[in-house]
Amino acid sequence: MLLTLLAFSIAQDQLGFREREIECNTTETPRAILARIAPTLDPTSMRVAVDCEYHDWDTPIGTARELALIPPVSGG
Amino acid sequence: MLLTLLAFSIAQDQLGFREREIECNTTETPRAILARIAPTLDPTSMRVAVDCEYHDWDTPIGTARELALIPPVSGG
Amino acid sequence: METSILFIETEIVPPPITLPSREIGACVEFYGIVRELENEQPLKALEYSVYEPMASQQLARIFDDLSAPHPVRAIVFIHRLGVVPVGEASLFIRIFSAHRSEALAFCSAAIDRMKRHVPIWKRAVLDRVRV
Amino acid sequence: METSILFIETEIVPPPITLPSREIGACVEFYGIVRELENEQPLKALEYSVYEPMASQQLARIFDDLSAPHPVRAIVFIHRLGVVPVGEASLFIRIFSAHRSEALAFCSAAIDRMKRHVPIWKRAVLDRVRV
Repeated sequence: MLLTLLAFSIAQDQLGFREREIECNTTETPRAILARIAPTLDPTSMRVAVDCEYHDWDTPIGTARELALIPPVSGG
Repeated sequence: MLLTLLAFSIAQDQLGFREREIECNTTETPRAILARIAPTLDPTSMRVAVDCEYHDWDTPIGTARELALIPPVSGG
Repeated sequence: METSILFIETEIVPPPITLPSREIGACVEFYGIVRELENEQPLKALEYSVYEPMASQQLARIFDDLSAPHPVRAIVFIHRLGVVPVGEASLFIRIFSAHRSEALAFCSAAIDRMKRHVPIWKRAVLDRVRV
Repeated sequence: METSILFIETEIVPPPITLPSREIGACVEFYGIVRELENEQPLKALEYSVYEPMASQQLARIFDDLSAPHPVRAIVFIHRLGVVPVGEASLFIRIFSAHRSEALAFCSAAIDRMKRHVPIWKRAVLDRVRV
């Protein structure tokens, strides 16, 4: 299954891209995907969103289309 | 001594005037002045201001120039 | 703290926003608007009157008192007098501060105190009465 | 509750005020403005980015959640993106309600929640760097 991985702000800086298509399966967790794509990135420093909703790092992504790395937000 | 008595809102309605010069002496209290000018007016239903400051009904007016009857306020 | 207190007989038009310094992070504006229903009576308008020298003095003191717990940089206060039709603003307040919490807290507290202490009065102009 | 959520790249110009009903008694407006000093560094500007579909969805939910404790009638939310120079607004919120307390409480709570949960990011553009 094809998943769009989005990286914002410092996550984008650290990964070197904003958006990438990656191959995943429905039983994978965000933590496992991150460990595979960017093993140096620390998941405790950010939140993760699946299809525009905050998601647990350890809950499988299921049939999600989009996974986003959300570093600490600072709007306003 | 000449004092300007001001009456606002319902106090003005009840007294029938907005402003009147009255003769007073420095030892008179607002309560005594009101009882003399408008014996039917109830001082518990309003506050009194002396020279633009809220004042006790029972403290003499001293050398004040202006006494104002302040019914419950409703700005905003 | 820059303070401007104004009572006007005409429609309130907020002055253009000019920041008092480059350290302003928040601007809060409040419009108090005349509603159609007050105490379940349909209104046409409210009519406002003021004891202006005392009101100005009280407001200046309220703003000064509140600037201790809620430090803000500038305040614009405009209250309309006379007949204010339903749907128009009777009150406009603009507050500048470094951070949002001060301006919001100041705004809320200033209106509360004004409503309790500042000699301004309103009177209903009912729907059946011609304004 | 009418809600408008907008992200724009250009200077924020508040839309004209149009009251959603004759029962509106309060309009609260908030401008978040870029300050020169942030973390003691002199800034030239802040640069904002957003994950827009998620941000819009989160904001809609925050507004919806807050309307239970603080019933308001309408909300206009505008966040600027890209480079916002010192002294210009990055955020504008307008809230209409029947009474002032709801609009003020809603405004305060909405900004707090936005700052914690809505995927918007700012980045300092320092004075020595050419924007």
